[in-house]
Amino acid sequence: MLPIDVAAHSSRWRRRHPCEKAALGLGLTVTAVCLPPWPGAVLVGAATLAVLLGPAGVAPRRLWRAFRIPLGFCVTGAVPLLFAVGGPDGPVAFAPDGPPEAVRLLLRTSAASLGVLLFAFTTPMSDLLPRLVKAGVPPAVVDVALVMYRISFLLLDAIGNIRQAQAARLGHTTRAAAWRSLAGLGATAFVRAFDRASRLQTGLAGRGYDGTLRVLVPRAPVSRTFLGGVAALLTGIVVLTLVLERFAL
Amino acid sequence: MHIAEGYLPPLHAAAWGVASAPFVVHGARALTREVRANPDSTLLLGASGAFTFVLSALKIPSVTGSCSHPTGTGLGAILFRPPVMAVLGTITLLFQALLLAHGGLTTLGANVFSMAVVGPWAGYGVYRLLRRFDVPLMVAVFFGAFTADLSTYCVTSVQLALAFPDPGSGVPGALAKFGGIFAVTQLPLAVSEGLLTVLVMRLLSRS
Amino acid sequence: MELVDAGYAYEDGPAVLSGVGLGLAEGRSTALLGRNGSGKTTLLRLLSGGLRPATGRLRLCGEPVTYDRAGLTRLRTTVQLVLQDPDDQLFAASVEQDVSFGPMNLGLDEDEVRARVDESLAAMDIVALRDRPTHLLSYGQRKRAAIAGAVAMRPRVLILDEPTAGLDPHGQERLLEVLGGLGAAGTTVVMATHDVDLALRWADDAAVLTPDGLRTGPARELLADRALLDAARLRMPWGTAVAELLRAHGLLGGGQEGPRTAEELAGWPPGGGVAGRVPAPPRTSSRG
Amino acid sequence: MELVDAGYAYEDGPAVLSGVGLGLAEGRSTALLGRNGSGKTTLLRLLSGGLRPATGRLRLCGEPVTYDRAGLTRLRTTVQLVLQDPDDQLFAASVEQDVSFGPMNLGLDEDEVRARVDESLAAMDIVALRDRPTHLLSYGQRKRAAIAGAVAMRPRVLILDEPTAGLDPHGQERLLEVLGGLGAAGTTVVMATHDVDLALRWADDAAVLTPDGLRTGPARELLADRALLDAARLRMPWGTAVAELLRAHGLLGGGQEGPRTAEELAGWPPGGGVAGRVPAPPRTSSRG
Repeated sequence: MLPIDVAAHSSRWRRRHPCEKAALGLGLTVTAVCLPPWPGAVLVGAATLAVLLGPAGVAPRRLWRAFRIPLGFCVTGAVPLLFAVGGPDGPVAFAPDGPPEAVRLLLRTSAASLGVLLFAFTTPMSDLLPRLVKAGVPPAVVDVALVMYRISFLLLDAIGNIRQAQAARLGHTTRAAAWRSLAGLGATAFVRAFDRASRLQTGLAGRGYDGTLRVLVPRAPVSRTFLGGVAALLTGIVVLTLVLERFAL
Repeated sequence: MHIAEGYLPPLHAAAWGVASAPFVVHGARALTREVRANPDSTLLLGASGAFTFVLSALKIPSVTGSCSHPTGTGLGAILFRPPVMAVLGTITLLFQALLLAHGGLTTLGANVFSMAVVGPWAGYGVYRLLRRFDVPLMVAVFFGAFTADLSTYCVTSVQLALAFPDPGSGVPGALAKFGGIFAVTQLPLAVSEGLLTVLVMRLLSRS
Repeated sequence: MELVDAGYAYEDGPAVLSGVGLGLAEGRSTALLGRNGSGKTTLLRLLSGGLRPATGRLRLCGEPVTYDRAGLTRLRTTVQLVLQDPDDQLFAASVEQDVSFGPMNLGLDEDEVRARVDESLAAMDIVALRDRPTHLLSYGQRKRAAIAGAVAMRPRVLILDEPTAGLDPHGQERLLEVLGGLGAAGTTVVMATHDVDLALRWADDAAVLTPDGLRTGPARELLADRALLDAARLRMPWGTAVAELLRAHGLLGGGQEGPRTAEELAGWPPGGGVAGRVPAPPRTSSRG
Repeated sequence: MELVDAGYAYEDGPAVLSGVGLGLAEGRSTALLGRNGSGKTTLLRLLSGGLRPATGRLRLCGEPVTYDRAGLTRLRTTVQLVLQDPDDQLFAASVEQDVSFGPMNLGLDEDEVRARVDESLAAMDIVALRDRPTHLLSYGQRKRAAIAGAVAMRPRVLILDEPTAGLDPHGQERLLEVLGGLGAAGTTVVMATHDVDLALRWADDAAVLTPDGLRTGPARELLADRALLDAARLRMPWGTAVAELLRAHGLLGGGQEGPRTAEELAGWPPGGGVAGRVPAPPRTSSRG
């Protein structure tokens, strides 16, 4: 199963309205992207980390495991900034502005990723998807996303089992075997996905399925205090950044 | 290949969002029409999307020996056509950002443009073109998937180059840098994805 | 409800069922038995309106069922079918959302939907799972969530296909308990099962599919009929053989019911003396 | 093969198993019992090399198993695990292709692969299904095709997770027959099951998972141990209770085996007289 999904469903902030968590997490992300990385991203990163590990109660190990992924991309993506090509110093040369720019990029990506992780670790898809209709997403698209979410987990489960079964029959020992296994996996996933859909259709018919998946949206009040706090935090970070940038640095 | 959260400057992030929007809106309209005309298609489209999502989570052995993930957009476009893939791809990217920490929300527009718009259209275009010239099905499938994967990576390189032009040679130089670095992994991967797609299609056409 | 002289054939296939009649008396529990391929699933789908009989008809409270929208809605609020694999019925991201699907489709207002969801979750003893995503539930929990989705339609007849398959003994007990609760509240429960021991233990009536058609009657009688069990390719339940043995030894009166489980047999006779006819078994062997 | 003092814990979770020991004697059949969540599947995966024990070790013919490529290959050509859901094991387009998957991966030449496929299809009694696409098979046929895929690896130990779940009584009989054939040919068969009656009937040995660990021993003894059954939250098998009853009435000698099925009980005593100790039951009641 997917660790972020599991964590989101048992999050301490599960009962909070997704709007509150979106305002906080995505607000922090946007702030990180828009402010100058130094000192803006550092401040956002520190604040986000504090919220994540503090009130939101995300386990540090789980957070690190999830955070490694964007970090890996960012490090790879920052390497080209260290070099200049085709300049006066030859076809490939060290770029003097490269290291600080790479660091700035790392800071911005890290802070922005943490913001999204704050939202992802506290807001399960089940709370988010049905509410997207109110945000203007066409209901048919939301229905498809709901089915995608459900069937994806069934498929992931099946694929895990099939991989094990293939390994037991030495499906990963040689390159030819690995390709045979992989092709079997892809084809089985396809067949299974549509088998699942047709079985769901039979299963839902008795409850009046007509192409629309109407479900009860969980009740949660939007806390004005929380939103106020978010606004204060974001404003504080912006002001502090601008002040520090102008006067201290 | 996903651009991570926060990697693009705000203006670029917004611009790519604007560039993707018409395709996604068009796809969403096509999808809504489809569901209205045929109510059962909600479940079938959900299944298609789930398949795309799960396919992109598979690890495939690259020719160089390392492992990577296929984009799945070529197979998806051939099976489900590009407009629908724009929507399914966008939902997939949203799931990847929120469930796997792959990609991001501010970079969603850029990723949608490369993986859910250009990739499927280019792959599908090549596939149709080859089919029109009576190229065997599996060859067309291979080049369709290969092109979808490769064009996705090309667009991503352009997106990165535009965001971080080379101090000496500007955008073209940066393109060479990003393209060069990712070519090492992405070219073999595109071949792998083409092969995988052919194998999957063969199994599917047999059963 | 009642199925009269019904038949069905899938496209291009031979008749799966023909001339089948089945009446369900209100509040009684019925076990439907028959080997795979005997048309059990077809029968369940005929009863729940998923298939339309090719011949014969389905009646609800004496009136024939119509298969237009209004007729189907009436049927669906009366009869609910729970499939064997819970994943065939759970589509939503959380248990509450899934259970709410049926009531929402009935066009009820939100408070009423919420009340029905609460009621069904309570009946299935899964209130604590309300907000859990369906993919993180155990198999037994998914089974109960799927049944809750059907119960939320407040059916008068609940039909379950192999509800105990894949559950461990403890899970089976819990399921039988909640089904007992539904039965006590007046729901007619029909269960298709391969487990003859379970059928004998749980059901008032049995309906057995054989190649010659459907036989119905009290479970205790039908499951003691060896010719019928053979024709249906079913095993003999332990309970039947044990009751015969006990009767043969004067440990069980003619009209009395035998032990329903091995545990009951081990503690036989219950309470120590029924009408003075049942002597305590002499302990001649000391083993075990 | 032997599992010594093994323990396992999933990431971020408590220990699922600890200090578990299990020895499998060649050619004997073992039933593994335990409720859902007791670590049964984990144990099966430890035995088949799908998981690596966190503590303790797995031994094959006295030597510890190594988890490098060579060691795993050796383990996998010795031990094969068949999962509960056959769809998790069938991934090729036809039965023949699927069964040939393992032998192909062993790098055998084409004739040898063909021979193994023939042999496994014959052992599972599905030669006629050779060219059929797997998704058009019935559930029971898929089960047997999945087992054939494992058998084609010519394992000395075959482990099956809930092989009879979802099969009708007739299908269960057929499966037990083919497993009996494998056992007679020298394969050690291990079956995880919830069905205590089946376990008592089929297995030589039992391995019962309780919260305190794993208990192993002869099936007849373990499945008569009420404290153990309670601890493992298992039901008492009918066979145990019936054997006690028969012994109490002098219908079964101390060392003798009781009836294995209800059919055997109904025809008890078998043959009409074992060592003259077993009187024919007096027919005092005429009902039935």
